Amino acid sequence: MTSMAILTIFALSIFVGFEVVSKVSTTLHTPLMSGANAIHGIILVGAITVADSATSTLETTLAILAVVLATINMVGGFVVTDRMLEMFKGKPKTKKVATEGAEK
Amino acid sequence: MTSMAILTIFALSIFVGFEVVSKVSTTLHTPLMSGANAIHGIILVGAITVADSATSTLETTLAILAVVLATINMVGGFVVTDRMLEMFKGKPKTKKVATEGAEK
Amino acid sequence: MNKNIYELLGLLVAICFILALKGLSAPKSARRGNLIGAAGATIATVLVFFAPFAKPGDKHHNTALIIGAIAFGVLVGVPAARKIQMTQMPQLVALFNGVGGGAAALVATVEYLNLSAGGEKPSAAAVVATVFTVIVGCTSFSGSVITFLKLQELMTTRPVVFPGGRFLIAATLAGVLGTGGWTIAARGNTPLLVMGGLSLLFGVLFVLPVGGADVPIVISLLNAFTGLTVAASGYVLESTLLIVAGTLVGASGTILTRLMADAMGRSLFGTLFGAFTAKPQEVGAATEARSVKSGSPDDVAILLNYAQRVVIVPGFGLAVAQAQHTVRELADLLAAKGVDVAYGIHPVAGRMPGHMNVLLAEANVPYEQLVEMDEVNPTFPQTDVVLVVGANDVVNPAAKTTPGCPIYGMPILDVSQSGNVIFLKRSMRPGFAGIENELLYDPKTTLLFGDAKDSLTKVVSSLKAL
Amino acid sequence: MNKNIYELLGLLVAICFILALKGLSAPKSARRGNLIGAAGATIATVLVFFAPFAKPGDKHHNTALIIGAIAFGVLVGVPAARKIQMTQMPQLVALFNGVGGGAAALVATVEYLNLSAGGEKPSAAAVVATVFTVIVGCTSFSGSVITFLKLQELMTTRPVVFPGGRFLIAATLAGVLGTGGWTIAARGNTPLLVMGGLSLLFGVLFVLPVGGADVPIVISLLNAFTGLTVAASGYVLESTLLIVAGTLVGASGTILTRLMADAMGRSLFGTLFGAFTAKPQEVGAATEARSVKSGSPDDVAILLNYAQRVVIVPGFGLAVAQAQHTVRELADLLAAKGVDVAYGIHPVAGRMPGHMNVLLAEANVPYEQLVEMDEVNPTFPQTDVVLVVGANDVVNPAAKTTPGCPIYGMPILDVSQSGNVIFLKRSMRPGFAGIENELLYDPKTTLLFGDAKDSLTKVVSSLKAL
Ligand SMILES: NC(=O)c1ccc[n+]([C@@H]2O[C@H](COP(=O)([O-])OP(=O)(O)OC[C@H]3O[C@@H](n4cnc5c(N)ncnc54)[C@H](OP(=O)(O)O)[C@@H]3O)[C@@H](O)[C@H]2O)c1
Ligand SMILES: NC(=O)c1ccc[n+]([C@@H]2O[C@H](COP(=O)([O-])OP(=O)(O)OC[C@H]3O[C@@H](n4cnc5c(N)ncnc54)[C@H](OP(=O)(O)O)[C@@H]3O)[C@@H](O)[C@H]2O)c1
Repeated sequence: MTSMAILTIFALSIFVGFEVVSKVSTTLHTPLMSGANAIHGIILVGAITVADSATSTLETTLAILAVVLATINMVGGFVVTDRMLEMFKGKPKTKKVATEGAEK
Repeated sequence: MTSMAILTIFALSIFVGFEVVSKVSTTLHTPLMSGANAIHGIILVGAITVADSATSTLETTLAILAVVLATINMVGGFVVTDRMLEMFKGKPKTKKVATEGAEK
Repeated sequence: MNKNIYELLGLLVAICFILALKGLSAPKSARRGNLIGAAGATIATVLVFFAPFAKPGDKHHNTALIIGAIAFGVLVGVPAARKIQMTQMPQLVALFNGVGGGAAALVATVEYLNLSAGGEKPSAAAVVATVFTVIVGCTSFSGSVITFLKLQELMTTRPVVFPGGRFLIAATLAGVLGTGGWTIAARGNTPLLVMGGLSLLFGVLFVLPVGGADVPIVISLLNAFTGLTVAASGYVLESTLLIVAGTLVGASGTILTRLMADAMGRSLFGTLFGAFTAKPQEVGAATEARSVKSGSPDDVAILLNYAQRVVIVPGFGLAVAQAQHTVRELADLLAAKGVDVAYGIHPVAGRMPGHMNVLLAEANVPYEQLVEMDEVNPTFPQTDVVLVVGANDVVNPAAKTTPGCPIYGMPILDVSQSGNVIFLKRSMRPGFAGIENELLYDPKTTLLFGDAKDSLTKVVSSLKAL
Repeated sequence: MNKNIYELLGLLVAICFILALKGLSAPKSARRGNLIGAAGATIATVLVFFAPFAKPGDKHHNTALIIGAIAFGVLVGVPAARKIQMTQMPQLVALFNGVGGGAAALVATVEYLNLSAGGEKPSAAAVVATVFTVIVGCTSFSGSVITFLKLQELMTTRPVVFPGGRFLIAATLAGVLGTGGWTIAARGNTPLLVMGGLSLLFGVLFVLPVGGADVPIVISLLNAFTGLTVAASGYVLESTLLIVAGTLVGASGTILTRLMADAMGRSLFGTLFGAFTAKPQEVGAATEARSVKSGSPDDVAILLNYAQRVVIVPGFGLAVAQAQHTVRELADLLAAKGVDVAYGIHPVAGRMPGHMNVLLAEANVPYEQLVEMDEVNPTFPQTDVVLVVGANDVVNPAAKTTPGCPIYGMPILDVSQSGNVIFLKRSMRPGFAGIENELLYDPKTTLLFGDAKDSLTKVVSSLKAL
């Protein structure tokens, strides 16, 4: 891939990244941060790639460490985000109990 | 440029295009359409490119016609969009005259 | 010019276009956005003269001709854009879009001829892209011309449907696709030209059955299509800028088309495939027999004079009569008399979205007096008089009450909630959608027949005399 | 696997990530968005085992080890994410982010070692990208560890500032950049390792002077940085997927950082360069001498019992005391007695945005009772009792009245407008920002000292006895 292509892809991705989150509500700041954090766990793919071609012990050790860290980042990130969002989930709405013990 | 790069650029541009206009208010529909219309006048660049390398009379004629049409699209498009938007411009606001002839 | 610098500048132009679209989607930045786009386009145009050659030893051809052609294009385009009346802008945009599509089709054709002449075999993907560009570009060109004719009322705005029309369209489409396949397989010039011709025909047939009300949606759709042809040309010419710019327009145009269709309460699908499903319709027999209450300018002036709150509902007729200045004069006069005046703006009043805003802005109507539909609707019960100036469909209760009528489901300005409704129009003819308006027969409605500007002028002088 | 298919699937994964971020920005689609992201990541991980080889004849190494490492990572990451308490989520996210940055730095290092070992000279651009990745990845790693320690309160949450600190940071930064230049020029392994070490130190020094309140902003910033390192690794490894995904996170993270800083009324610039400008501060002398009115659970119960409308303002103390279920019990009890109850939610109450929403959702508090700041503020004058449960800064009038104090300018819940204010807290200690709250001394304020959960339990039983 030419460097121009890479640069173009980079520039377009910046715009997509900006636009896609620019209207998020405060409530979702933390889940969004956490989700984005999980997404950069995709470095796992890079870690596997380098581990897959590593031959010396030093390289292998470092690469395998990278795989472990990246996995934690990715898997943990998605799980914790899901847990946060699960709590937001609008349960089958309980009606506002504003009048005298109607639900008692 | 590889076809993967082109495909990636294409996909990202779609997202940018979608996201960037998705929250436009009704009032701006027409100027936005008109502005987007002017932007595709950039085919002028393509027209100039083919005209620049055209040698036969047929090719030259068609290419020059393309240059004319593309120029009309591009220049006319931006000018007419600007004219529309000029009308929206919030002039130095006249206060709402709701009480008895205060401004007379 | 160094290739890297050239391409970097191309990327910069692409970014300008993104910023332009972004700017255009918010009122505050819209004008700046348009200027950024224009700046980008200018840079790109100047730049292309310094483009590095694909093959060493290439040289420039036709430079003088090209510059002449650009100058000619400017001389045609700028005055057209400058002089056009507000009411005619939509058709001008349609025309500009059409020529853009035509240009894209021509560019792809020339490149195709060029490659075949040079004895090179273009790649399969490039041929497919060429075929796509020519088909869609030609369709967009001829389709836009028809929308222009419709909007300019050089032909009827009603859906044009004739017996066997559906069949003819389907056959043409099949022909287009067939010749497309032929071109891809045989790669000759003849199939390409036949295909172009059939595509032009298809564009005409595609737009003919579209009713005038749906025309802006079709323009927007053709606009998106033209964007895609530009992207395809970019693929053939190996220009990242064209790919990005074209795709941007294609994507944003598609979204915009949907948003517009939503705002008008139309189904996009119905609009698009109307051509295939439309059946000849009988024009409904006029029911002129019922009685209406018509008034004189004096009657109207009196009604207005003693009102606490007046809402003016402008529509397409205001634009036709060019009565925006007169209506403002009336509003100022009423305000000076202590009447609370507002304009109720329906999003699709007139013939393009935002039409009324543009028109009233031209007459310097203060922004605060322009009240959008959602905000003005709840105030009608407290409104004494609604003055409907050349609007019809946007206040037609049929949108609520008559399932199946063309505007059913479109939100309307609920003027019947107010104390009195005054209609300024020239006749009992229906509005754009061609349907009867029950409100004209309502006992609280007064009709003041005549050109809106004349009528308003008379009302103003009666009011001054009071 | 065929290279084209492999790359197409990579593009698909990139699109999943875009859709994930898009989904995560709207409440309705957030969870689905996260799942789409997880699906994309899973596809990518499985896929990479079938990646076509760069050079023909290459073979797989360490497959068993890699799978083992992934399994180990899952075994560490999932339980950590599952078992963590709500209150500790921010620090877990920080930690996850840190390990991600560490992984990126390691990947770049290994690839660098690999190329030098193979005798290949990596391109200048690749070396620059490697240097960038290692510097930012290491900074992100050590910085995140410090934020973790701060949030976990394993170290002080106050800004850590020491004499000469500014100087030390500047020197470290100079060292990092210097060794970076050295690495690019000399391309040895030693400069790279020294650079990595200095970057780790820089990360620590960078985060130490950040006050606890700004920590989430810093986490978000480091998150964006890690995204960029992933993009840079993608450049080195020639993976479009990593480039797109990393850039997406970098861009959205930057925007998010700014949005968060805005929501907390903090200046991003101040937060970032705090390290360079922070001066040692004296801790303000406590002014314990003034009198406050403290009450018993019975007093509070009576106040609540005879109120028409009660607003509960939860804060970080509610999370600490894990009192969300008890507070709900109280609210239900009051509602059953006919009192109009709502929760007033400040956007930055607690230690992460949305903290209170999450916490109260855990206790099944009905959505309708959660009222956002802008909506609840106008209702305080009609509110009889405000029950402040472990909140402090978010109701501190100093944000309005004391220019120069750390929270000046932050919008607050204006509880002083209501009839009575009850504070549930353990002591007279200030809140997160470390500043005195005048409202505690206000005559209409009643303090109920003690752990929030204990106090609430007592109030509930008194209320039942009434
Ligand atoms: N805004 C958009 O984007 C857009 C685009 C395309 C279509 N449309 C459609 O256009 C329609 C807009 O509704 P509308 O209420 O504004 O207009 P309308 O329904 O077309 O009604 C216009 C009315 O103005 C009257 N009129 C025309 N010229 C006049 C003159 N010189 N003086 C006085 N009255 C005059 C006409 O009656 P007489 O002939 O009896 O005078 C007609 O009743 C809707 O159906 C909408 O869907 C809108
Ligand atoms: N939400 C975010 O994103 C975020 C992130 C970082 C920082 N911040 C900052 O955090 C602050 C949030 O304000 P806030 O009002 O929620 O919290 P706060 O100002 O930190 O006040 C918390 C209060 O809870 C009390 N408390 C602690 N544990 C308790 C317990 N077990 N039982 C009863 N009371 C207890 C504390 O007083 P005692 O010690 O006397 O009990 C303290 O006054 C703001 O300054 C905000 O800028 C927010």
